[in-house]
Amino acid sequence: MSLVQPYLKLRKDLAQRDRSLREKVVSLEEAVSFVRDGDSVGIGGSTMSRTPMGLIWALIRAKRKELSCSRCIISSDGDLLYGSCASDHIVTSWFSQGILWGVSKVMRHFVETGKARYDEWSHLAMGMRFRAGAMGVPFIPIRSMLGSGVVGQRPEAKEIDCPYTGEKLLLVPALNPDVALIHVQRCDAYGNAQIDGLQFMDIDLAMAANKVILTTERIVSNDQIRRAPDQTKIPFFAVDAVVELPFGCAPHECYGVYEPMMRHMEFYVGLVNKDPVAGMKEYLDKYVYGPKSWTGFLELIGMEEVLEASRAGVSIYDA
Amino acid sequence: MSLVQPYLKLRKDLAQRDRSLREKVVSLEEAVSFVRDGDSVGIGGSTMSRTPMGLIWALIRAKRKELSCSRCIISSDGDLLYGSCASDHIVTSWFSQGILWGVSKVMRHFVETGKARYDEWSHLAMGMRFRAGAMGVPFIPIRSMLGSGVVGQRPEAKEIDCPYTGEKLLLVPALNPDVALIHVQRCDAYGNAQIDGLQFMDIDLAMAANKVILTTERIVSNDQIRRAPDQTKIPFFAVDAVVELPFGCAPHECYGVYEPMMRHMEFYVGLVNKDPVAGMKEYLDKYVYGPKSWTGFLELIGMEEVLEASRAGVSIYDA
Amino acid sequence: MTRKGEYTAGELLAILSARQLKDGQVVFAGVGIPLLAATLAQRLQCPGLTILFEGGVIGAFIEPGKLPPSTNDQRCTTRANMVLGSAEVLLLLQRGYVDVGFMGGAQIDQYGNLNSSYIGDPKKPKTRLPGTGGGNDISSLTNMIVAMKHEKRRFVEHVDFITSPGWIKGKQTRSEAGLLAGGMYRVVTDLAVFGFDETTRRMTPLALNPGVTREQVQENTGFKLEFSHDTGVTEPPTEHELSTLRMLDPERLYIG
Amino acid sequence: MTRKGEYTAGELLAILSARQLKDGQVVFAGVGIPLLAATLAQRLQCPGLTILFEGGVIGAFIEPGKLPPSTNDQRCTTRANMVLGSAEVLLLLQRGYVDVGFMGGAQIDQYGNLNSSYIGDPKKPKTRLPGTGGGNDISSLTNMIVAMKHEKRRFVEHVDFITSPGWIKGKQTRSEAGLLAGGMYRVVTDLAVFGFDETTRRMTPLALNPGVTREQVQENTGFKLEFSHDTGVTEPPTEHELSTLRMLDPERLYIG
Repeated sequence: MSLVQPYLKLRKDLAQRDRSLREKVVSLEEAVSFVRDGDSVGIGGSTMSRTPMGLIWALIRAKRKELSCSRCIISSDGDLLYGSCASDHIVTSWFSQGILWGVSKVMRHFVETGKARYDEWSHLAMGMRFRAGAMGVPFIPIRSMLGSGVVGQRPEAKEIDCPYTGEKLLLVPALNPDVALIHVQRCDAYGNAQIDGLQFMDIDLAMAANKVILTTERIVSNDQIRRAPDQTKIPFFAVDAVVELPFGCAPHECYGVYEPMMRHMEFYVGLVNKDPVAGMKEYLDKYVYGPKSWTGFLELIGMEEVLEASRAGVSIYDA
Repeated sequence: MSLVQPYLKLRKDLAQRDRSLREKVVSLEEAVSFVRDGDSVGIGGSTMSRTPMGLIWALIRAKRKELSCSRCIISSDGDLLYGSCASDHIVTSWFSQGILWGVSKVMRHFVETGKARYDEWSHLAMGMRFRAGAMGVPFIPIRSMLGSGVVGQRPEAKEIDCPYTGEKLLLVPALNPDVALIHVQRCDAYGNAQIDGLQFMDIDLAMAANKVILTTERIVSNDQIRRAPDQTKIPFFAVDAVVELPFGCAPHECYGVYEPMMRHMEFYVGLVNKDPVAGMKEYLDKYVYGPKSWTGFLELIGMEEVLEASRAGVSIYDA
Repeated sequence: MTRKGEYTAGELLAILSARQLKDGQVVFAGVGIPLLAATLAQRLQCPGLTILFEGGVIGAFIEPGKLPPSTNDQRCTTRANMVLGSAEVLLLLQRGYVDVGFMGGAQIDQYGNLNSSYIGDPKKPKTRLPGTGGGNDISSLTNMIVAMKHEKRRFVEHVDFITSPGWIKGKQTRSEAGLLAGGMYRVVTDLAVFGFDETTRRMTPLALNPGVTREQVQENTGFKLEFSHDTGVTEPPTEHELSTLRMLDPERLYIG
Repeated sequence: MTRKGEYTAGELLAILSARQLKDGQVVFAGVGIPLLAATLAQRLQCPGLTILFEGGVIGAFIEPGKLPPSTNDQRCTTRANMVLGSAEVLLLLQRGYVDVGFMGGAQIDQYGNLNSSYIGDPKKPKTRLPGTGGGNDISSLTNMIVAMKHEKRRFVEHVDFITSPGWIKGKQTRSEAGLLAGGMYRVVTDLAVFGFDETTRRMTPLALNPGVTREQVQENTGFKLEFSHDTGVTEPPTEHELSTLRMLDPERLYIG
């Protein structure tokens, strides 16, 4: 596939999507059937925040392969995607488990041995790539990355002289993922989604992608959505599937609902930092392939930690 | 001045603005002292909605001249700007009083006699011009206007062949007004502004401009702003002056607060459509130069109409 | 079945254009007859029609008797699914989320180009009209339905100025200009319904309105029309269509 | 007055970098010491300091003991004036709203270029580091303060890879590359505070930390430093600075 999709292809793909006002609630397992091996997958949230972990977990269980994943900043979700061999290509601006735990040993293992690719762009460049995709244009000009090693590794970015000012600018190409995975605090059965707090690049990602799968802390009525239409952040016609999945970002956080489940994260990091291969296998076996359902995974994290994270999550509204 | 400002000029102008967290509440009269003769002035809202009429009214009273005004869609505010000779140049996508009253006779008089310029861009082009300005880039590519007479009149727009796809694209140049005039439902004394409902192009306009003057239905505490930071639409450091001005859009509407004051609008249109010169003079003398204050202007519109418009305004939340 | 004379030209226009819409579509509607017709379609055959307005509205459900005076007024947001920025709603067109653009027109030519900018020479116009608004973007980026009064001065061989491009000079000229998607699809008037020839891209009558003759249509058109042997006749407005329409616009703001 | 040994290297780093900030500034802060130091400055000499975070936060006021694990966590939004998209907050840098970018660094060179991407040959790296995040954008678009540990392997003549550009190869090379605004302004370490020569754009010691000698700084630096006769000495942390800092990070997450 060409780097930037020709406009007519983009339009044709979109025209074929059913954009009518229809209910699209499915199970987590059905939702991941919207993702095919080899797809380019855009992931919402950032670092440990509003990560669609439930969807990634389900993709790994469904044995998806060769996904090319993009996210503004990728964290332990990237580890799991590499470690499970669901993805061998990640496009992002920063890839580790989180600043607290040093450099991800899983990322290092896969990238340094050539088992997987990590394409690095600046954070703004990632944002503008999704934005160009959302806008239906092939590129957006930016003023960063110029003169750095980062741009040297990205022939996909094109330096130009501005036809207005003569200044050097960098064009970054549109990114239109095949599928976007996004977790929100609430949406209706049609997919009209509200996002509280930090939005990261999710809106551009949703509008850029050719399919959008939402997980949501809860499904609300369409009446509730229509009562405050200026709070809708993603319109229903951009959404293809909706899954009600409480704690769908665990062990990461969901703004205003729960903070990261740090003990589980510490445990995970300890495991994979000791041995990125065997530790990852142990984690996947027990926490991803092991449980019968997402609820089963939450049970493994444990009630106490889930409650603690919830208490911390809602406390943002007390400040 | 060059069409697109050189980046270093933009940066230098911005660096000189006082962006510290400071109170900036001023009177309506003081606020318009931020606008100089010959300035380029971006106007918030659209058509008859959230028009910063109070500021325009005060600019006219202060006898500002040769303003180059831009707005996505301009309505009777454009009439007043031309009619008072405050502006002789309007950049917009649509200029009339409103669809209900046919073509603006005032606009026709000024443009057809060559007394004033009306530069026409498509609505999307206006949006992307403000957006490029807000982003600090010299242009954004779009896919409309191509092949039309509109683009034929705008050598400022540049047609290019996309370096990625070979497709034809139109580059529209950044628009960074000297001053933006924006009316909001509420903001704090620092200028952190919330906008309910339709936002039009106001956020991009605010970020693009080199000064921002806000009028607001009411000033709220900074605590109230900080309680819901995801509802802030314009950050305080982009704002240079704040005026508390209830009914600051009259006789136009302010979302959720009041609908247009249609009897006053009908009266106005009747006056200027009969005679765009004498009618305008009569209107300006009585309604703009006449009253002692903005409250005096509201008194001329009349309590009954103001109350009626308010009742209709809040009713949007009952639907 | 109603007879001519039992409805106004505005009513006929609203009803015939409403019939062009299909359930489940996403329609970008201009103010006036398009807004009214889209709302009518939503109350009739298209309960799942999603109406977009230029002011930044997705999926509105306009209330009877509360027609907005522009597509930028708060009334447009009644029971909407989403309210967003004006640039954002136009970018939905550019990205391709919209099935149909639906506008009125002041002047149209044989290739479906619309003029709402100038009457006469644009350099020294007889009349400066309001301009494009979102019209240029809508017609550049999606499939168009136009509803307008049928008068000879409005249906001209070449518009004085292309504000909103149709098929430009016909054949491939639209895509050659860089407009790769969309194009003029239907023109609905008080006299007839028109499509565009797939090769020449000239306006072609598809069906005559009840009681209207070919001659009448040609007389009121400033360019040569080619009627084919299968040019049909539109069904007159039904009582149900008319009563629903009149309920929506009790003040007869747009239906005259 | 405190003496060396009464504070950790992390504490010294946080306090000395906090002193670089001025009241009323708009500061884009990275996670770790920068976030902590900006918060400290806000509690000390800069009550009107506006702190921006990459996650999309303007004017946050971090609570003691609740330091966020990244600048994309909800804790970053505590009592913020505004929360906005990640691209939007970076665009503030590009537009010019930000006075200072404030980051940590893994490896820096004589021209203030930062590497957080590769140790060794980027084509076959010994270590793949996490990458730029917002670092490249911040350092490309505004004036930079960097706070980092002073070690010879971190202070190198040429970085293995320019992740976040400083003055590139010195002199005019930064602006020649198209980076017209901003540039490396200060580097604060546990040994000294550095500026950059206005012509050569090489790193220059401005002041030594309490009890540190020129030789010590040079020994821990992988390139030749030129000390001028007016290289000063930094004031040691005050009790008030230290107690405020320790109150902010009671778990010693970042101050070690």
